[in-house]
Amino acid sequence: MQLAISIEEAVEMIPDGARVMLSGFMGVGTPDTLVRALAASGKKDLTMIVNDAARPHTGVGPLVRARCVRKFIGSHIGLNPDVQDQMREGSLEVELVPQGTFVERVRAAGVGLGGVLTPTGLGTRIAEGKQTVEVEGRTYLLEPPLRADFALIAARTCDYVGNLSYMLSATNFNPIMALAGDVVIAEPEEIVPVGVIPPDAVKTPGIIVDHVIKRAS
Amino acid sequence: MQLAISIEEAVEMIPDGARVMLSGFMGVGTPDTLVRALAASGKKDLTMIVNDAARPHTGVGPLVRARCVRKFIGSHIGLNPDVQDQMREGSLEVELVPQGTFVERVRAAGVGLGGVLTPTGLGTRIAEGKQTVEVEGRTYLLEPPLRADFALIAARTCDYVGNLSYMLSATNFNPIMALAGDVVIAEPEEIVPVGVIPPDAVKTPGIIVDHVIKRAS
Amino acid sequence: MKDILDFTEMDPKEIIARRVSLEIRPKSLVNLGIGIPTLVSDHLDESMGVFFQSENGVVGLGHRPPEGMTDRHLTDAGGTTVSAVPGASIIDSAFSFGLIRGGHLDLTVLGGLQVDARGHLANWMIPGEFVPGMGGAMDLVTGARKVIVAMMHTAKGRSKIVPACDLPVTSQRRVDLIVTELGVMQPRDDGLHLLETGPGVTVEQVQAATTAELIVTGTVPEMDLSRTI
Amino acid sequence: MKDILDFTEMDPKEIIARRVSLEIRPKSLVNLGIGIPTLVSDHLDESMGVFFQSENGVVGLGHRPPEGMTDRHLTDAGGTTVSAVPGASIIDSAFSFGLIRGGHLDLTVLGGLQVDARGHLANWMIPGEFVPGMGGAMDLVTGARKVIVAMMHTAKGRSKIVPACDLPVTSQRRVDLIVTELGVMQPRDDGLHLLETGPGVTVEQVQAATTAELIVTGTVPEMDLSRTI
Repeated sequence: MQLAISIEEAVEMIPDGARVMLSGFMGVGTPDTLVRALAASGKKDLTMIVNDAARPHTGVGPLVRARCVRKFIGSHIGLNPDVQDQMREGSLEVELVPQGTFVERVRAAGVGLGGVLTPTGLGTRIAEGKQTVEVEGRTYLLEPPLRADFALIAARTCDYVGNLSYMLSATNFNPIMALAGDVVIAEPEEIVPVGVIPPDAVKTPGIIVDHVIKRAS
Repeated sequence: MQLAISIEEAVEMIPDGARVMLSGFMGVGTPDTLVRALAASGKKDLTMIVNDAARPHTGVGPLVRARCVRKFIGSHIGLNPDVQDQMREGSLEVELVPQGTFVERVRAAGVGLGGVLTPTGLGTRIAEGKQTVEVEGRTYLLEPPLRADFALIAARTCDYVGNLSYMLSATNFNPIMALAGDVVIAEPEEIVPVGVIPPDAVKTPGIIVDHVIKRAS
Repeated sequence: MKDILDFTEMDPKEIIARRVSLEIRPKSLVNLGIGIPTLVSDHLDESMGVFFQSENGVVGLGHRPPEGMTDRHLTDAGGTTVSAVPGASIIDSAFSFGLIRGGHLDLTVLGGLQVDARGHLANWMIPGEFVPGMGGAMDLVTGARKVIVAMMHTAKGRSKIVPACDLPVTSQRRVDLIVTELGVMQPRDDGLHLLETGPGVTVEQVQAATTAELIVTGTVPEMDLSRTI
Repeated sequence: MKDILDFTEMDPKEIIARRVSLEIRPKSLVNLGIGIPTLVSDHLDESMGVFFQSENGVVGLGHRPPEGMTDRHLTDAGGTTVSAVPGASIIDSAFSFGLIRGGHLDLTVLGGLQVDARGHLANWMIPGEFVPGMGGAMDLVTGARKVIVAMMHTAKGRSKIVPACDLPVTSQRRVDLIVTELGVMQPRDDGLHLLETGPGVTVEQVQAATTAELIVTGTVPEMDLSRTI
């Protein structure tokens, strides 16, 4: 299929019940157009793998408000009352993961590692029921890889072969999530000819990007 | 201590018997001046953690030829006859690690993870005697972190606060090893004022670089 | 740096922030949590060469940009638009938590819901009431070289420094220092030591406001907030 | 692409490289080992949009730079100075092996010391003789979506395709295809199938040069090296 697709084609591609990874930190570095289009389309039962619940109108917020999300996997939900409400009423399942563990679990899935051995969370409630592994006399929590059917990411710049670069703190989870979705769809702010992003400035090689949201013509 | 130090000060800092991580791939991206100065100083019993043995006059080669190295930990030694000779005569111990496992072990040490769970090496000679861990029905080899007393790295550009950028395939292990040495010493090709390397182009934040080899005045 | 004469008149949050700022070493890498911890950077001189990191990947956070110059691509971990200092760098989230968990972060200053006499911090959920989530806090408390809890001593009249946390803890790691407007406390093997009192506050007043038992050795000095760093 | 008429006169290594090149899909990510595998890219048209990756972090390796333009900062995994194609990108070693182990690499073509009837490859050491080390080979064989072994059928008159490797294997993963100048073989559950013979070579000649037992089903076609990709 084409590298450049329309927002409608992207929305079409994602079925109800899909596991969807979404980049961004408090909505910064999130593919907002894709999120809004998905929310408007009335998708159901999505599992959203995203660092934080942002606020009702940023980040994953619009998808939560439109009740598209059945399960949320991330590290922070404190600033989105919709999530607190839907969690209390039982319509939204929330799995909280420490942020450093979250990003390493995504990375492990993306780079073919079997899991994450981290000291974070040991001796806390989130360690309950989880396997621990001892290495050289120290104990670590074993956390499994976190993979998704789709990774929806946001880039500052994209070139004609899909190479991506990011800008400032909008970088965050984007380069990592780009590795961990079976289908990777990027929403860039601008699309430029090959060579405009120098090889050393490419943060995500285009070869791992499946689709890029095309410009409105 | 000062960020900018002389090559003599750097050599002085590294004792006999130290565990030293050295960047580069077949000698590309290796801090060559540091290596030559260390070799000339007659250090003894170093453990060198370096991807490959390069050739006799590149990469870690000069240190091997000067018989400074007691143990080599890396993935490839096929193009350095000195290593083959010293290994046969028993004066050089060699621990071979698959390259992907090698870099993840270095990274694990640098980012505070307890080890690496990898499918690589399972069912081969290098898995002998090693622990395996099962995650979600799949078996992985558990490989411990790889840390060093010193990480000697090479950068293309360094600014006044130690921010580093690299160039093309001379990047390789540099950004990872910069995280995994108790003392990190960088040999840059050029030193520029703060701001010349834009924030998005910095590959190693200066805050984790202990020393930079100063220019000859 | 702010120039203040009568510290007993100072805003309690500013007392905390100023006292914490004295713990920061030149050229160190520091992560400040949201709330009171964020105020700490106001008390530091830029010549110290301290770099502030935020979980979202900025090394070298700066204050607010000039009027009209904010850009949503650059925020701190609270989502507030910020600037970057000269020499700042950007790292992705995996690298950012690599710094935190890997021992590269010299200091983190975090708020808390409770801290107990063993030095355990609770700051990520109130079961049955409100679950904000841990965000980066579990990694920060577990991985930073030094952890300071900076918070008001009480909430709704109740001590936040308790014998043992009844809220879920953030880490099994003992925090290094607790700074409130009433005092500076340090959890050690034998219990919670009161090292300093707040401006105009007596040892008895601190103990009266604290349900955890405080260990007092000799004369407890008052915080020296006039000290410059 | 080279234009050749009589393939029986072709250099054996070029036969192998050309046959392997027919396995490469447009727009795929491919890693070529040193030696014969490196020759494969000569047989591909740039319009296919294939990206060649090398372990040292280049995605988009190109051929030799113009005379006088080589730079030691840009080499392939063999340490040879190369160029980069338009659209190339640079990644660090952790990212590079992340691509390899994480299933992002569509194909790797590797040389071998031995391959056996189960499809196990041995290519990293000859105990007691020579220990080059595995470099990236163990990760490549374990992680690539498709693994092709490209090598001469025999070495010093002895079959390199054996019933069971006596050299230490590189991975427990079964390789997908074996291409030599004498034929194309595929290890399957029931054994090693001979799928094609080399130019001017008979099935009997292949079996005679092979210590592993070859399974032959029906008529075995000759490699179609005139095919363009």
